[in-house]
Amino acid sequence: MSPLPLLSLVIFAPWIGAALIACLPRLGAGACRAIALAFSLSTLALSAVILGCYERGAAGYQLVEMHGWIGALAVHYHLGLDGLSLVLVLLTGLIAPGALLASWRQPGSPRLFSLLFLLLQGAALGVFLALDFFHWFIFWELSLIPAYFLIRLWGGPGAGRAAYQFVIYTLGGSAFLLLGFVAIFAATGTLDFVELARMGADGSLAARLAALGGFWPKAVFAGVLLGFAVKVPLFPFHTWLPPAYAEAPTSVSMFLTAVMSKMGVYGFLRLLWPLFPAPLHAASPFLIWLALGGAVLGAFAAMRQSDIKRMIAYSSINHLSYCLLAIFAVSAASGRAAPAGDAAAAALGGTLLQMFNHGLSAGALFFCAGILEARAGGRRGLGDFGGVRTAAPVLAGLCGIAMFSSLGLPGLNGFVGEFLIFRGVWGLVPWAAATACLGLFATALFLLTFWQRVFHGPRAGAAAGPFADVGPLDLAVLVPLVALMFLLGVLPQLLTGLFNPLVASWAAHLSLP
Amino acid sequence: MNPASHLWVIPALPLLAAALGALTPRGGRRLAAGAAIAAMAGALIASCFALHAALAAPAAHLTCNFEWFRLGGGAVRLGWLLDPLNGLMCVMVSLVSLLIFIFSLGYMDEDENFTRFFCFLALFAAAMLGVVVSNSLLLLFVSWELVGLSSYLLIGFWFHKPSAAAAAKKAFIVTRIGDLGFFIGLVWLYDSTGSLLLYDGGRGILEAHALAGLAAPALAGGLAASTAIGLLIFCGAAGKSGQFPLHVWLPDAMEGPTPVSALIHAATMVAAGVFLMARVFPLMAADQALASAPLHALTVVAGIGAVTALMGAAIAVAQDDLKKVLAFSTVSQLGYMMLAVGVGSWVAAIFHLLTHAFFKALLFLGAGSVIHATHHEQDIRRLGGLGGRMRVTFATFAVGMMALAGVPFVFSGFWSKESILHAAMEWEVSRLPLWAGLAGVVLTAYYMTRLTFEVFAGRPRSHAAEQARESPAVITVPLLVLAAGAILLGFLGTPAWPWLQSQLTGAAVPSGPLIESPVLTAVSVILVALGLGAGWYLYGRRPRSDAGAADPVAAAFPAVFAFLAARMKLDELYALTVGRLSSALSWLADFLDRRVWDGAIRLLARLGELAGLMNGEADRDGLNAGFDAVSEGFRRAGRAYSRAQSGDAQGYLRALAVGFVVLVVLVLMGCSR
Amino acid sequence: MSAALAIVALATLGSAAAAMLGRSLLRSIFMLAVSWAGVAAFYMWAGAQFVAFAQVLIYLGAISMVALFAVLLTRQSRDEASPPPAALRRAILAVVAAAGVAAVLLWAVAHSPLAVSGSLAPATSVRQLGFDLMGRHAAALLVVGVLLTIALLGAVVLAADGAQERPGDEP
Amino acid sequence: MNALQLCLAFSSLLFAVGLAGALARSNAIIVLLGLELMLNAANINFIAFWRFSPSSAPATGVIFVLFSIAVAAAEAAVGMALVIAIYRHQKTIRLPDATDLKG
Repeated sequence: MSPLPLLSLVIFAPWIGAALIACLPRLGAGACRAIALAFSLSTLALSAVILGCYERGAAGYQLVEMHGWIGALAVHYHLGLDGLSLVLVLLTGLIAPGALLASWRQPGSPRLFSLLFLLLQGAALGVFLALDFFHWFIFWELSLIPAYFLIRLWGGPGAGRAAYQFVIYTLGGSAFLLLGFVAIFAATGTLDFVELARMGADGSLAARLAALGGFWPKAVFAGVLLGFAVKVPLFPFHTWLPPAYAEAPTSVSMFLTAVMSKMGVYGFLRLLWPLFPAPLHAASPFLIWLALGGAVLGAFAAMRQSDIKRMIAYSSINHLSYCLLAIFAVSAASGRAAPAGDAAAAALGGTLLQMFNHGLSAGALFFCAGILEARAGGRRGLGDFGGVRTAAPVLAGLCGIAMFSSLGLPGLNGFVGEFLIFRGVWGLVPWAAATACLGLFATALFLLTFWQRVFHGPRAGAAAGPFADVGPLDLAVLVPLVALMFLLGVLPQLLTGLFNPLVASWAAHLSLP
Repeated sequence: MNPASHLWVIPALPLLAAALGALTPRGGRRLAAGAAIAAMAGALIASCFALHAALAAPAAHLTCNFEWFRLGGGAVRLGWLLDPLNGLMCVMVSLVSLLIFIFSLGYMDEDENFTRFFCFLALFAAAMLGVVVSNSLLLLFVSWELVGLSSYLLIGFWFHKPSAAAAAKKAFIVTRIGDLGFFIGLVWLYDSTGSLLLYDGGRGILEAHALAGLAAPALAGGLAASTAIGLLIFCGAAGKSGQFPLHVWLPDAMEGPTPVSALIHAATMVAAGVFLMARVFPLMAADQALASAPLHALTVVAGIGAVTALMGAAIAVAQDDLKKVLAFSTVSQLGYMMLAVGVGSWVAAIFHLLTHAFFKALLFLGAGSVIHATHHEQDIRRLGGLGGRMRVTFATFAVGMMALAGVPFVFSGFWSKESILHAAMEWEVSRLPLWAGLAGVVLTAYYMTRLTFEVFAGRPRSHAAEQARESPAVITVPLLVLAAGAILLGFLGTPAWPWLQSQLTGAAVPSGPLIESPVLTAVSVILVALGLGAGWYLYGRRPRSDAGAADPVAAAFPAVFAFLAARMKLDELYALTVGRLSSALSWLADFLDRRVWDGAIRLLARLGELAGLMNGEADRDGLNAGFDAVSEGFRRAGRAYSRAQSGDAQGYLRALAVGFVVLVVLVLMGCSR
Repeated sequence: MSAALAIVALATLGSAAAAMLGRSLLRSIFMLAVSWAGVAAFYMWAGAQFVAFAQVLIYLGAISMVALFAVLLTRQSRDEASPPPAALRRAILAVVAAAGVAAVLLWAVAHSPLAVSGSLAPATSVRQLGFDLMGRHAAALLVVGVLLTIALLGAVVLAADGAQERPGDEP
Repeated sequence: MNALQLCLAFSSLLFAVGLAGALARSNAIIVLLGLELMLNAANINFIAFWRFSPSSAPATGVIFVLFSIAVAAAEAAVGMALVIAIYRHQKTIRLPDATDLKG
């Protein structure tokens, strides 16, 4: 065990920042922002430290912190980090400061904003690191509250409604999740993920749940599935997402799409799949259809949006559906006589890469949309712009790179993940991969249409008058993201090296109990 | 020392120049252009060395493979490959690129985004060279898409023109359709062989072991996996190389600056599909051994090639835009190359690819010179009489025209086209490609004659044409170099001295008589003469007098001419099918989202509200639109119930208390009775 | 022992009645606090120290404070007095209803065969209580925790500025 | 009357007082507090039954009361927030005036 509780520090450093801001009521706006940025950057700094002591060859949890907490409930304060968590912590560390910078010039009280934002960041990190359902669920729910207020108080004209929808929908989902886990606790007496995963792997979890009554194993599985499906979101539980992402302020949209949508995928990988291998296997032929629905219809729905942010929101649905497609395909194939280990490793590795890459590209796209919105005085329809590339060539270039990364252009980061996902899914469920290609086509179509209407052509709409190019602040956010897109497009091993042992061990244990 | 291990230098040089160009501010014209040209020159020199090394051992496939990243238990590997095919392509691409870069110095001189232009050009050259030298289909695909990207950027270079922006998008989308097929083929291939390396010491996908596995009749109907994979990869090639039915983007791509048209949409990028087919030819031909298979991949390739060759030539006959004629001529010539691959002679395809690269680049640059001189006048009806004003341009253009038309013995196009026709004649499956090829020959000669007479003969038919003057040396020198290439290159592969063929196949090809099949050659020479004669008869004898005069063919056959001029209405067909379909699908997805999924959730909420209504919790907002019709009845019922609801909370509480007492008393009375 | 109970009961009831009758809101709240303290004393008497502690903490500490805040925040409210006839009618109806309920309840209490076992208070240590809460009743505890969270959220939402309520639908 | 019945009588009276207050007064805050009194009366019942129950081993009554208090706290918080919301809309907290939900 590490002498320094690094993981606790990662989680609580943003909360310390939030407490600091809360305790210093006389802080000026600038000081608030600076403190928030500093504490937000702490995640990045600490993950650099973690990278230093991270054992790359190991598949299991590292830097584990485990203390007894509530003895009677068998609850332990249990934190741990593996490749999956590490990738997501890194992503959070990258996106959160960028999102804060995006809010730099935003009107309204910076104090409350920074406070809520740091709370949100800490809660998200907690979700990625906690290994006991008790505090994991606390983090999971706590992330909703600041997100709600951030959307509600700083969002666009429809923000109130969108935020309600967002919170009610996700709360509804997590209520089922909670009930499912209460039943699991009643059956097994533990809430520890590691312990539960062990039980899930050898089938004793299902047996114990069945002992409660024949209907329980299915009901619990359905409840947990629903909780995560809403969060990701899985088609057709996604209707809360476009309004929430579109109405939220830019910074929050960035964080929501880059980090919070990953919480759902993380739940699928960390909980649903290990705990319920058999029910997931049984349900996956159906779930594959849903994931395909998200991938294809999400992309086609994006084509019809006239609001730039709604369009990017739909593209998020499309991208995350690929992750889910890969997970379901692996699950559908597990337990076959000849488990296709290579294909499964590719699909899962692609999923992790895609999670990170989508965070980068969608975050950057939302940031660009925010710039456009700010320049146009709050308008963000596709028809409100024209010829922005003439007026703001640097913005056009950076936004173009983010766009091409999002549509999976080889050489940029998005391609590697999509290639691996398709390669894996093809090996497991070929027809699904072929169908999902429609989504790739539609993605190219709507992103290029967006690009053509907003950036090309003669200057029109909001870009007809004076239209400032990116400033140093915008560059400070976009340039690192874009640089990472290039870097990870050429050297994906920087990321795959972190989780490869984990993926290999997943792919090696595909048998069903 | 393995020469292949240094091969990465060739694409890396222009890539560096592109990066430099991207970071150069607008003012740094000399820096960006200088870097790009220097990088191209370096790449040319390196390519020459590479070709030299490759020719030393033509049969060996020199490879340098390396691990990209580890995944699970395995690893994804990439690599470089050097053989005569690569070497020749490298030299051709870098030489043509270098010439066109120099040409662009003059042509793009007045453009304010000059640095950006060279950045994109260098990016393109890097990607194209990457396609050529990669030993892994994955790396090839990466470069392939980057080629598509730079094509997109360059077609849309004048992005403030809506037509250019639309053309760029169309090009990207249409080629992407093909690329998705390629992508699936790639993924399939990877899944069934576990590797994407072309040559890997016996384990590569183009080597006997993998091919034997792929060629087994594994699919429904006795098809081999290699047939399906080959056809999927051909989708990518067809998209890039403008094969029917994915050719529609290529004519629109002429919205880009002329050097771009010359470099990308005539000489190099569009030939990448042919190169790809030649590269993976063992895979494409793997199913030939399977006599029982209902379909062979190459048969489809030959068929598509023949259709494209004939269709492109036919449409070119009726175009009025200088560059559009050349564009459809490119489509047609690419069809010839595919036809050659399809009938099994990829060597002939590559031979034609190399000669075509030179004479088509020459023709486009000549057109560019005309366009530059006439201040962007591209309508051939409004040109004319430039032969006397622009002598160098005229002479070199005539060389290119005759090479393309296949004027015998002197020009390179003749030799390469003869080898294709010869291969088509020897194909056992069908004679149709040969007939299509021969029909294409007469059309090609005819439309090129028409073009030349319209542009250079007669008298100027517009002010711009009257003012035209010969272009500066920076433009004419590349023309002269290319013209020399367009003549000389043919002698590398004549049947009497089949140097190219021996090098490409890696086995000595015996030299035969200069004319392999006299009958075929005689027929094609007669056809060329017929085409030239017809062109002269219609357009050269009495040149057009003014821009408004009707085309003689249009006057004779207005319906046919209009149909061809409208490009056989294929764009409209696409708009009606693919366009409609995708917009219908997007409408459906959006509708599902807004009405059905969201509606389902709202319905749940409304049901809750209805229950509330029944209990008297009248909702002031009532029910939203969309459910009004259903809910009106409930609403009325609720209204009736809600009379009892005064809204006075205390009243309710009081009623509760009284009710409780009354209930208890009633129960007690019931008990005591 | 019954005497102690009687005193506590009388004090509780008396202060509760005073609270319900008083004109001044502040005084009402104060009297209610006294009454709640009486209930706490009753719990002490019954041997449920922990509950008494919770009662003091939550009712005296939290709810009375919340009520106080509510009173202070709604100071500007129009005068409490209703038009006399209406107020009088309501008061009479209220007393009748309450008296009816009380009569029914008291009658039930008096006529039920309620056996009393052991005059000793059952021993329940806080430790045991904790085990019970975290063990057998863990699920309920979780649910209550969530309920409290949501109630808190709801309270904040309700009390937050309602100016931007109900904007137009999305386009 | 034994001790249990005394306790129950006490709680009944407390309930009645709370009810009377909730019915008679027009001030929403007092109404809410009356409700709290009624809840307290119910809690007294729990404790009384627990105290005098034949099997005194499980602490169910106590635990129930604890949960009840928690729920009461939630209810009070939401209730007071409602009062404030009503006040903001109508500038009054008189319940007889808050009849927007009238059918």
